[in-house]
Amino acid sequence: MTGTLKSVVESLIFVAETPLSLDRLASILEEHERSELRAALEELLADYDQPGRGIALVEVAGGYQFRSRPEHADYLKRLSRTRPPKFGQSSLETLAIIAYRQPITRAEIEYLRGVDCGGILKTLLEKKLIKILGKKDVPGRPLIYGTTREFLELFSLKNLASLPTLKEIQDLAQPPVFEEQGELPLAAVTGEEGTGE
Amino acid sequence: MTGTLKSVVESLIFVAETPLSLDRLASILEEHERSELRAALEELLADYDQPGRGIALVEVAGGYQFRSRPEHADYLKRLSRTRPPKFGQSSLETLAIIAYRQPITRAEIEYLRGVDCGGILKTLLEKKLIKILGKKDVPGRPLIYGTTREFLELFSLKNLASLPTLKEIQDLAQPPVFEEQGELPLAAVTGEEGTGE
Amino acid sequence: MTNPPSESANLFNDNHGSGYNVHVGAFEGPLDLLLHLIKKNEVDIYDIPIAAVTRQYLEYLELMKELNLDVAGDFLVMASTLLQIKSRLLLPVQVDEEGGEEEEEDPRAELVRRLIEYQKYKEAAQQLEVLPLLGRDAFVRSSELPELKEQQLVDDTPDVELFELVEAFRRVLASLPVQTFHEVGSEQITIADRINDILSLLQERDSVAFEELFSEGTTRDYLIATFLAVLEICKLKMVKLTQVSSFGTIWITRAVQDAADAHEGEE
Repeated sequence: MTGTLKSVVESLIFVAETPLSLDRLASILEEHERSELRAALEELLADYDQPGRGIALVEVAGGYQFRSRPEHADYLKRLSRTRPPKFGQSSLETLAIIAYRQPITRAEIEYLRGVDCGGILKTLLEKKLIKILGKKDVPGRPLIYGTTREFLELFSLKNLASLPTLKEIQDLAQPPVFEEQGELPLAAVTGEEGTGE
Repeated sequence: MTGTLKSVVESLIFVAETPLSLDRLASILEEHERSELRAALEELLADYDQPGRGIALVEVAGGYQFRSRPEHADYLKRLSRTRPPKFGQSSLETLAIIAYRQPITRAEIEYLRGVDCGGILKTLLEKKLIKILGKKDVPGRPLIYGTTREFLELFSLKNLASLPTLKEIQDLAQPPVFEEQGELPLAAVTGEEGTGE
Repeated sequence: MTNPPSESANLFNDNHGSGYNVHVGAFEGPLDLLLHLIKKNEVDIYDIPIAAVTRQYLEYLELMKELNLDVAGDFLVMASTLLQIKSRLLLPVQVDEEGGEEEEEDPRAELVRRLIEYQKYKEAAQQLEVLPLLGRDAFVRSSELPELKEQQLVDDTPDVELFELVEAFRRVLASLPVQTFHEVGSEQITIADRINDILSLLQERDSVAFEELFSEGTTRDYLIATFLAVLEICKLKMVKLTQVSSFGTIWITRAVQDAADAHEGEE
């Protein structure tokens, strides 16, 4: 019986978002006496106090919480050493514009996004997801950008032609129309902006 | 020495936000042989397999992760603020078809289910349970879909090979082909039309 | 409650008595309904009595209408498939002019294959549901660990999917004011430009969807120039237009495929 209670307490502490206090524990496990809960906690504390454990049960901020052992901090830092590209919305939007409209100049990207993109372009260049394709043959000869092989790898794409089109995604939202579809495909194009929420 | 390595591995798995694969472990702990790491993992798995533990070490989505024991779900629900994931029959059918038949196109899914699946596909994409794998090399180059790591995590699956074996309808003459697949101890569900929700 | 016609009340009678209509709408689709009818009639799936099953199927659709449920198009498609199979079974085997050598397949065969396949995945879906579901049966650590707060933890794979990329692009386009968006392509576009564009697209790929040619621009000039360009190169027999199914996508392919490309196009 105690074995089971201990195990329930263990999983509750493990899953809880914040340190779990005895009070909270008692309110979750109403069917048990506080003394039982305290005993289960004591046992757990002893279990996790064994040498060679990688997880510690600590009393913190009025409750109990599992933490990694401080002496392993160096190893844990290595977890974040090789961080893959993590995308914020603005990076993703910029990348999407370049992917779908390449070759494209910075001015064109900024026109579409309505904001300055210099910083994001630099980051994307550093991450090798985009590259400079050359200069555009217009006054000012602005740089033009396109996506890289690494971009394709990131999205597991064979080539640029495998990029899904906007239409293909939008078609998912609408059930196929049986009756009147056949006329001019122009309707599909103008309908594009309409569906935006 | 092994004691320490085991404890480092334990805290790494504990801290990582997604299942930690052996590959990733090996790249973090370069100074150790893979065989050592594997041994440490084996020991840990045995430790956590003891009766009366509230935390389980499970192999899921190609890595290792600590999870609460399913038998404690009722208690843990009292903690959790988020609503548990819930699936309608149509989402589950679509997911099952994609899981077993990937890579698969929308048309193929719809042929198998006999109904339009666009809306469901979009929802599953948004939930990151499926992803676009690219386009199929047939006329029209339709998008092809597959399941994600999140799908494996959600359904507590080690990998795609550990999906429950597909059962043939009735007792067909030929014996089941995938005899050695029996990793998951899941009793086959003999549901009638059991959509009872 | 509407009383279903007595005949159908018999047909749909099961353990639940005539309270069957509680289940109305519980079918996932026409295949699901058909499987139900086959089970209910306890007939061999390999020898479906099509006439009886078709009648019951249609009666069910009637019931759905009576209950003011939308009968989805998919159900109607299946109804016509059933009727077609039924009529083919009634017809004497025709002597085919083109291919007399092949044995006529049982008209029901494809339907049976689909039903068996569907049943397999329906059961697989039920098995998926009883797996320990994360967030329902099993939970992971959700606490923030103070010692690692400032560090972003790493995933095995980057946290971005192709779908998100497309969605991001859609967001950008959706946020554009329509008026200004039109100005983007306001430069003069000629039919010759578009002919060149299309032909160079066809250098890269074997086929291009008709719609795709219109996806780039939104100005009237652009659309018209593109359309006329397609007509022009068709007339010059430089490209071929094909459509696999009615109302399906129209495909534009080069009229003459390069020998070098031929192996790529093989199926």
